[in-house]
Amino acid sequence: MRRSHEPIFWSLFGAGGMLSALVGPALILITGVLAPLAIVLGPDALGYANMLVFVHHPLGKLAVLALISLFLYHGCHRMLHSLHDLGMHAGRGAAVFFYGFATAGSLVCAALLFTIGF
Amino acid sequence: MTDTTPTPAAAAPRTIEIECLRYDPEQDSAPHFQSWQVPFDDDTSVLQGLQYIKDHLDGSLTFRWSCRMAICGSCGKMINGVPQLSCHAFLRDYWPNKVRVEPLANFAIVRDLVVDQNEFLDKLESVQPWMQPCEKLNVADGPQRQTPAQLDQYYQFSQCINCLLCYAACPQVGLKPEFIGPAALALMHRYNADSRDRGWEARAEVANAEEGVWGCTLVGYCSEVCPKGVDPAHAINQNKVNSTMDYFGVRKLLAPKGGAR
Amino acid sequence: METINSDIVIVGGGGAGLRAAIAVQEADPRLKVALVSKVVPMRSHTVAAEGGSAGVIRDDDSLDNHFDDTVSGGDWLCDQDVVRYFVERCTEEMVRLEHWGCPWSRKDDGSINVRFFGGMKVQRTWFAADKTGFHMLHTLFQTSMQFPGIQRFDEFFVAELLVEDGRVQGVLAIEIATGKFFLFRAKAVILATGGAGRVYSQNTNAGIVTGDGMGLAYRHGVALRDMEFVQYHPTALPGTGILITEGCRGEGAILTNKNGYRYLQDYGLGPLDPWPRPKAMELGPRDRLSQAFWHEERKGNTIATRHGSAVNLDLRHLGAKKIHERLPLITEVAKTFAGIDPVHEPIPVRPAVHYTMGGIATNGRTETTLPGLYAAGECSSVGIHGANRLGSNSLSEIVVFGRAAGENAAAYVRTQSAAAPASLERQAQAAAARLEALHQHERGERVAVLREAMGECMEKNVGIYREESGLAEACSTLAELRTRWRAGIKLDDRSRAFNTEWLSAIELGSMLEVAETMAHSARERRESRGAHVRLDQYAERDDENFLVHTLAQRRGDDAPAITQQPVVITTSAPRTRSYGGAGTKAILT
Amino acid sequence: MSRYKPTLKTYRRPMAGWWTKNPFYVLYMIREGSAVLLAAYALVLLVGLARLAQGEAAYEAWRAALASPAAIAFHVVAAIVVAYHSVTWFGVMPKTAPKLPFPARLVTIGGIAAAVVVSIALVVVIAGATR
Ligand SMILES: Cc1cc2nc3c(=O)[nH]c(=O)nc-3n(C[C@H](O)[C@H](O)[C@H](O)COP(=O)(O)OP(=O)(O)OC[C@H]3O[C@@H](n4cnc5c(N)ncnc54)[C@H](O)[C@@H]3O)c2cc1C
Ligand code: SF4
Ligand code: F3S
Ligand code: FES
Repeated sequence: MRRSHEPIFWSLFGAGGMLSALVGPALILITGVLAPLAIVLGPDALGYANMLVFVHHPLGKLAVLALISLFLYHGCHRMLHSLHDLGMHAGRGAAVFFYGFATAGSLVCAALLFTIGF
Repeated sequence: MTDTTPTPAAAAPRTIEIECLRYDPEQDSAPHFQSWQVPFDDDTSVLQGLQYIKDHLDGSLTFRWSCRMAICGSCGKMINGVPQLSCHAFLRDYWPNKVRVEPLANFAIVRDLVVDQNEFLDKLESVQPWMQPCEKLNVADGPQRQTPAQLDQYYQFSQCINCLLCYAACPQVGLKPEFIGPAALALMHRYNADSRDRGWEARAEVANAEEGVWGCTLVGYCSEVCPKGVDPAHAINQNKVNSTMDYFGVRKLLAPKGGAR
Repeated sequence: METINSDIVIVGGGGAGLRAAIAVQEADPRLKVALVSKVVPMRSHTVAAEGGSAGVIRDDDSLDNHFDDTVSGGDWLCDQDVVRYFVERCTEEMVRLEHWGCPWSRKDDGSINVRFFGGMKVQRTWFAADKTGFHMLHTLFQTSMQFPGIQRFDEFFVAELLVEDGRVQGVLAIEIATGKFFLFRAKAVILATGGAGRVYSQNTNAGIVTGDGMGLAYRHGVALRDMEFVQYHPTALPGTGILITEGCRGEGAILTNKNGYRYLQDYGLGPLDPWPRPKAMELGPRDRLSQAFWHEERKGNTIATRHGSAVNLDLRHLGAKKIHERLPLITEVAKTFAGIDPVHEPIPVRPAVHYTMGGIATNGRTETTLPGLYAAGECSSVGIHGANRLGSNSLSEIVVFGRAAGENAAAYVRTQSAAAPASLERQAQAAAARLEALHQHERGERVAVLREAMGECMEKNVGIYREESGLAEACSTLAELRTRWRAGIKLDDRSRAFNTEWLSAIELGSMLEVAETMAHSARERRESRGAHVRLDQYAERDDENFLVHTLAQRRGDDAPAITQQPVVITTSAPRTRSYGGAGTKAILT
Repeated sequence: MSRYKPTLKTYRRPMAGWWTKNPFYVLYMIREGSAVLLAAYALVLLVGLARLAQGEAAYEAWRAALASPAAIAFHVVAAIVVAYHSVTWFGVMPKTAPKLPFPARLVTIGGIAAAVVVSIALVVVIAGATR
């Protein structure tokens, strides 16, 4: 039997799953509901200035990269397996597509964080 | 004290409809259902219902059974869509509705309620489920020591009766027939987790494969239906961690095994 | 017909068969073993054994003690040379199982824990919680997988032995899934087919325990020995016969009648110990306990349940913690099958047939009188159980004598050459034709009708107590049932694929013959000994005339010929069997 | 060991629609489906980051879009589904842990409690830091 390379992706999936389980619902509420509707938070909580300060800080950069990249890996991993669960055996191509997508997203994210500067 | 005087309700004869999936490879191209009315009592198992049919109504109805006490693992069926031991499911719990009995899901049907367990038997063997000690043991040296705490590490996983309910519960078994599956992987873990065993390396090829622990997507239904509390989902998924550590070459550092002596 | 060639065919994948297969491989890995079983090995009935397996291990115990308990438990009908061989090897086999991974229960320091068991006066019963047989069977099954020389034929029903030149040279089997016949050629055959408890209607045995191997050997002129000795287990659930292990009583459970009275003290099993206490009169031998029940029932002291009368097995004083820790399976069984939580209520129990002491007559080396044919395990009568088997001796027996059969057969086949295939083929064809005829039969009675008639006849006449009139009735009823079986069984199932109705008809044939040997052997034993107790003028043990084995030999369609065979007595002369205060003082720890 | 392997004519039942046949499977599919919303949310954030890099005007346009009813609805649904993911995640977490000396349920309860605490802390911190 061939050794599976799943440990790489499973680790990323697991990290994303853990992160999203801990902060996912709150973060979605904050950026998608509370901030836009200014509930609990101030109207400019996610304003341009605030966000710029945040992503200029190395820890802020790391947080953004971790969130976006790991969420993508987590999501793509599950979507790949769901295809199989639904009876669509797309084979290696599907794996390349999904993990490629998550990797590309992560790289774009890193590049953006870099362009925004320190 | 027990009051075993029959209550009027228990004494009244009741019947229930049992509907079985039937398939005769010599006659049929596809399975079909057939029903019977079966008298039952408060302690009549579904298996006893099937036996009643076979003895009195239709001798050709075919199913496996043996111990009728939930330990031999022969009599698993889909009962109203749920994998169960038919000797351990009771007609009283389904009445007055009918009860539908089908062969275990995810297996090919050989005849009526009998499924093909050949692939499973090969999978069971593929995990090398025998003791692989670090050195050859001599009977003259007597029994090895193993504390109750060490026993506890694997005891739960040694409870498997190979009833296949977990295979019928696991969609990955149906979707990917090569998947080694819950019971066999739990058995592998049973030996790996035994303080007397040193066989991790020998079994690693299977564990680390796509067909091994990585075939599981943690549906978790296997553990739900297991009649013996084996929790195969636990056995498999903690080995995803082991397999990952093995992949990155850190298993030996992080998971040293307690010795038997 | 497909032919399979091997050196040794082992019929039966229970504890005895698996141990034999491993022994052959350890003796000589070049030998090819065909392990043929009508169920996948881990479904074998060994799986149901709960209590434990005997083997001397404590400092306060000795081989002599185990020997004495076994011989007196067997009411001196044991072959003492064989018992000696047996007790010397039990512990070794338990250790071997430990090395193979059997999860024996342990003490806190990690050493093996042993428990009390009925008739064993010292703690020497190894146990794996209350699933000892399950763990032994799965350990043996899994261990056997590493030997490339063992080829398994799962779900193959062995229907005939093939004898050529006066020695066994193979078997004919049906591949159950397809109904196809297979000819297995071999230089030796080991029968390890288990007991025959299913000939009784109230029994603790699995559905597969139908005495097939006994029937096979018997039809080929091998005697069935001591068949009158059938053990009742005193504590089974009324109706289903599901066993409540003796381990319960080993842990301190007591038996009470409907007045809450520990009635065993009235039957010479006392004294009434202050309790709770680890070992009590409830641990007397099974036959005595079952008989006491019968008397209580007569006196009207039993409790009426929907499935017949019962007494109470009371565990409540042990407390929830100990019950859950030591007896988890029994707790589960009582809850599910009887709707009772033993922590809060006593469990209703009654005697049911449990074990066949007799079987295929072998010498101490597991050899039968038919060259090349060996027998081990419950299907055999190797000589250790005598008139009554002690609890936890039979799990030890299957590994000690399973191994012996494997080793002896391995040594034997090295001296033999294979048979001429043509004549074996002819024999196999003839046997297949007979089975085929059974399959094709369109008229006759249903399997269940004859089976139930047999079970009830045995229960009524060849039960806990026997007497001449009942035994005579049993003999004639069984002869009649055999005639009806020969006249034809009506099968609804015309398919060949997994035709279990056909197989039950074949099994029924064996069961009727086995039942007949039981009834006739019992009738000829005009004394009471061990599990065979008569109510007529033969209520006493009679060492003068009956300190002998009974042999039942087949005579075609006629009743079996019953003869006697001397018992081997080496060191222990017959004494009165006594337990409790009157017997050897129990060593309590 | 070798095992005699018969060739049998058997019937294999189709798998199509398997996940509709048992409520347990339906819940499993919902759990797995949560990943779609999570990934979509990651993309929303990524777009936000890109807009941030493009300057204030672009970023504010993105913020305005987030306030649209459709966006709000999406986020409400996503938050619920991802919350379901959280519960199931901690539910199965003990399965990946070694055998524990305490009841597995404690891991689940602890995980969910941690998620609740972290969530509240997140809101409080952001609210405090951006006041
Ligand atoms: C409920 C229960 C509890 C028990 N508890 C204890 C205990 O605590 N301690 C103890 O010492 N003993 C106990 N016993 C007794 C003991 O379990 C048995 O005597 C022993 O397991 C028998 O083992 P075996 O290998 O001889 O036969 P089995 O395990 O019965 O195996 C028989 C094998 O033969 C095969 N076979 C039979 N006929 C055919 C055929 N025609 N063709 C092919 N294969 C065939 C079967 O498939 C099976 O594999 C208990 C028995 C029962 C019923
Ligand atoms: S793990 Fe449980 S469900 Fe699966 S085969 Fe074993 S006992 Fe049966
Ligand atoms: S159901 Fe199947 S997917 Fe895994 S957790 Fe159990 S083996
Ligand atoms: S008949 Fe043995 S498990 Fe049901």
